[in-house]
Amino acid sequence: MTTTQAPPTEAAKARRVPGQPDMWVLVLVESLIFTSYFGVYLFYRAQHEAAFLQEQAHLDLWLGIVDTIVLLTSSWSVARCVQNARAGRYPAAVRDACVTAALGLLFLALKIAEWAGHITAGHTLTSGEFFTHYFFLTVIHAVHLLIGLVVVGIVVRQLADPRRRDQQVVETCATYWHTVDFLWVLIFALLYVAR
Amino acid sequence: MRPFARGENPKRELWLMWFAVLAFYQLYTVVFFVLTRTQPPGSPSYTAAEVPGWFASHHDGLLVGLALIFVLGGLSATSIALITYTIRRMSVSRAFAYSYLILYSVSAVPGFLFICVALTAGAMRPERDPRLQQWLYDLGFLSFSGTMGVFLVGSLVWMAAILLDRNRVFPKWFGYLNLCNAVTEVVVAPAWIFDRGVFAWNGLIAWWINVVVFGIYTGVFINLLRNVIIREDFGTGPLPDLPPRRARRHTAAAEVA
Amino acid sequence: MRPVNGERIILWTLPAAAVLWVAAFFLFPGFLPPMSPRSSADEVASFYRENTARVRYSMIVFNWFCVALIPILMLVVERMRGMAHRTPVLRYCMIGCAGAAPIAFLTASVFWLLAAFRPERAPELTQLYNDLAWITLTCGVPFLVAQSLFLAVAIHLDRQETPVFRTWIAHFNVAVAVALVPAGFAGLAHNGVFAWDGFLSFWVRNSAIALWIIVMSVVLARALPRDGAAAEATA
Amino acid sequence: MLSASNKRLFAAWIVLSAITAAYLWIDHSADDHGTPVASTSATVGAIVLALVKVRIIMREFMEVRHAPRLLCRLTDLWVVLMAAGMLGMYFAGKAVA
Repeated sequence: MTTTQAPPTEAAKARRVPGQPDMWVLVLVESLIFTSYFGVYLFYRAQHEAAFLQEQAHLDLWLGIVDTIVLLTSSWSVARCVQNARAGRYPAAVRDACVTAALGLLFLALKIAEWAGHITAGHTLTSGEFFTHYFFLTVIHAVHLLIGLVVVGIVVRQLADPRRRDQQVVETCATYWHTVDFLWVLIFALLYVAR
Repeated sequence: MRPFARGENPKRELWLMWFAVLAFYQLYTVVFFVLTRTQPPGSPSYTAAEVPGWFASHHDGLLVGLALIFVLGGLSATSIALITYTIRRMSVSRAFAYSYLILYSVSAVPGFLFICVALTAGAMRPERDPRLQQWLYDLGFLSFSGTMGVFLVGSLVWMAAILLDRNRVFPKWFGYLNLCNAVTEVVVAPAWIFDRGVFAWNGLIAWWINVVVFGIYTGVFINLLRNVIIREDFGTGPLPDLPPRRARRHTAAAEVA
Repeated sequence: MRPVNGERIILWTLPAAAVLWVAAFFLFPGFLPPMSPRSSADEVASFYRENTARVRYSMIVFNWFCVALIPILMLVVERMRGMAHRTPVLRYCMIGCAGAAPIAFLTASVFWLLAAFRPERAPELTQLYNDLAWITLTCGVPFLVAQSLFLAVAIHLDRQETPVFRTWIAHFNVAVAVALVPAGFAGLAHNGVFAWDGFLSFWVRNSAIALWIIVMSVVLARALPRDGAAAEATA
Repeated sequence: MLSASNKRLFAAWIVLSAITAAYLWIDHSADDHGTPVASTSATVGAIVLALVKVRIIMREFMEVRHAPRLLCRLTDLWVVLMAAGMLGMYFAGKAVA
């Protein structure tokens, strides 16, 4: 494990994979798996456009946009956390990681509220093909987000304790969080905007 | 451990296990994909009237194939044992190793013994009431596909062990691949809810995508287990690197000589 | 040397469990002679209506004690520690099988108890439970076969001056595994030696299991004092 | 240097949020006076915009910009693969329908 305490020079930064290179296997494999889910959704959507549109009309685009901005902001925050940690500004880095976790929780709360709204309105996992995909994709994403909260917890634990500080682990965890973020960006576009 | 008689390969037990693992997965593939044709699974949307037809067209294959599993299914213990051993070799608590051992041993009964019993019972009495045949059909496929928790938690246990390990027993990326496999177990859950479409037990998402991920995962870990056996030095510290191919062949020749 | 205290007690639970198994075997009305897979649904249903009590009590006993085999298997695993093996993988194999095999017995007893719980239900349903029970018990041999084979391999690889188990025990275990194999094919036949009431699938299989228990308990009993003495010697 | 990279992150965030807001416009222009209608261009546009965002997240937030060229190429290849997978399945579905 390498511990980078001092800010690296421009030259050293130029050729470095952030975090464990191994993490990129997860990023790439998960993106492919999700792409296959998206492909299945689009394949059936293209065949039953009217039915999908009718159910899709019950989604609130504004809520989706707020969700997306919340998650993008959390991603921004964790990216700053990585930079602060790299520069040795640990209190700031811990604060950024906590902001990330808080925004993640806010996203989750918004999602739960949204699910509850749909379910009370009678739109459930089994009520129609669009809502099946909607619940499937949002829930599986939420599972990733929950794992992400554990991961951000690891970042906080690492940064708060001087003996544990390990830049590579922080960067690896940040990479995971960004993956959760960009998967949501795709899910948002496909569920809320696609026509 | 006891001192060893000279001239014997200290890794013979590990190699024995590895070849048994290889044999078991071949057998599994042949039985479920070729002989019984239960993979890809039969359709969950069959009505009670259609199920007896499925049993009739699969009759001989089911009985012979499942009988092979009844006889040789216990070989599954070898992959569990070998993986448990590799976790024990890591710099983590043995609790991880023993958790893995018990999780997967327990999963054997609902994971593949139930489908064998249910489909054998169905194939044995084709004249049974079609509604009961459908009941057996559901029991078979849902117990087989729908045993999720042990594989979910099992993959997570393995993942945690690999990521915490400092003995480099498995590459870290395989730890992350375990997470991908664990998440696909979550995706099987809708198979308990839908009897048609992409989320049903034979659906694109709940079956095809999962089987591809699981197939890759299995292929990868069988290969990695082989590398671990080659690298094993029976110490307690980090495992050495995989020797280059040429050197490996050389030592193998020397061992034979 | 690991402590061996209490192992003798575990060993002595075996005859007690064996007595209960034998009692359950004779109390269950469907074993002597074994019920036929050729019986019609009505025959099966009337069997359970007439023998409700004996099915229930025998299977309750079996349900209690079918897992009593696990401690004995763990004794075998403990003896395997003394073998000249480089790795514990074969012990892990035994532990894996020991967890799964008795659960198959347990499942079978549950199906029998269910069959006898409401004997007045539709005969077809009773027959279904009966089929499931017989198939689970008869065909559910994969872990028994595997465990005999693992033990045989373990003994074979135990190359030291005073091996834990003698070579003939390995051969015996292979023979037991072979004797259990036909039972796995019971689904293929309604009559003849392979059917679940047939010579191979019922008599040979159950005799093999009984013989394995008897022989292994004698072998274990012989193996125990030697270890106890060794423990004292090193202490 | 650090404040420069901080500014860069902020700029990335602004761009990503702006693209997100642009979805409102897609949504508006695709609908026929409030009633949603199927629109291939809206769907393709949404997917392409999302992939642009994915690439920005990878380049800026995940610091692929500074990573070895192999990872840059690999992530770009992946964006293309995802685009091909999604659009391919979408048009395949259209063709079937």
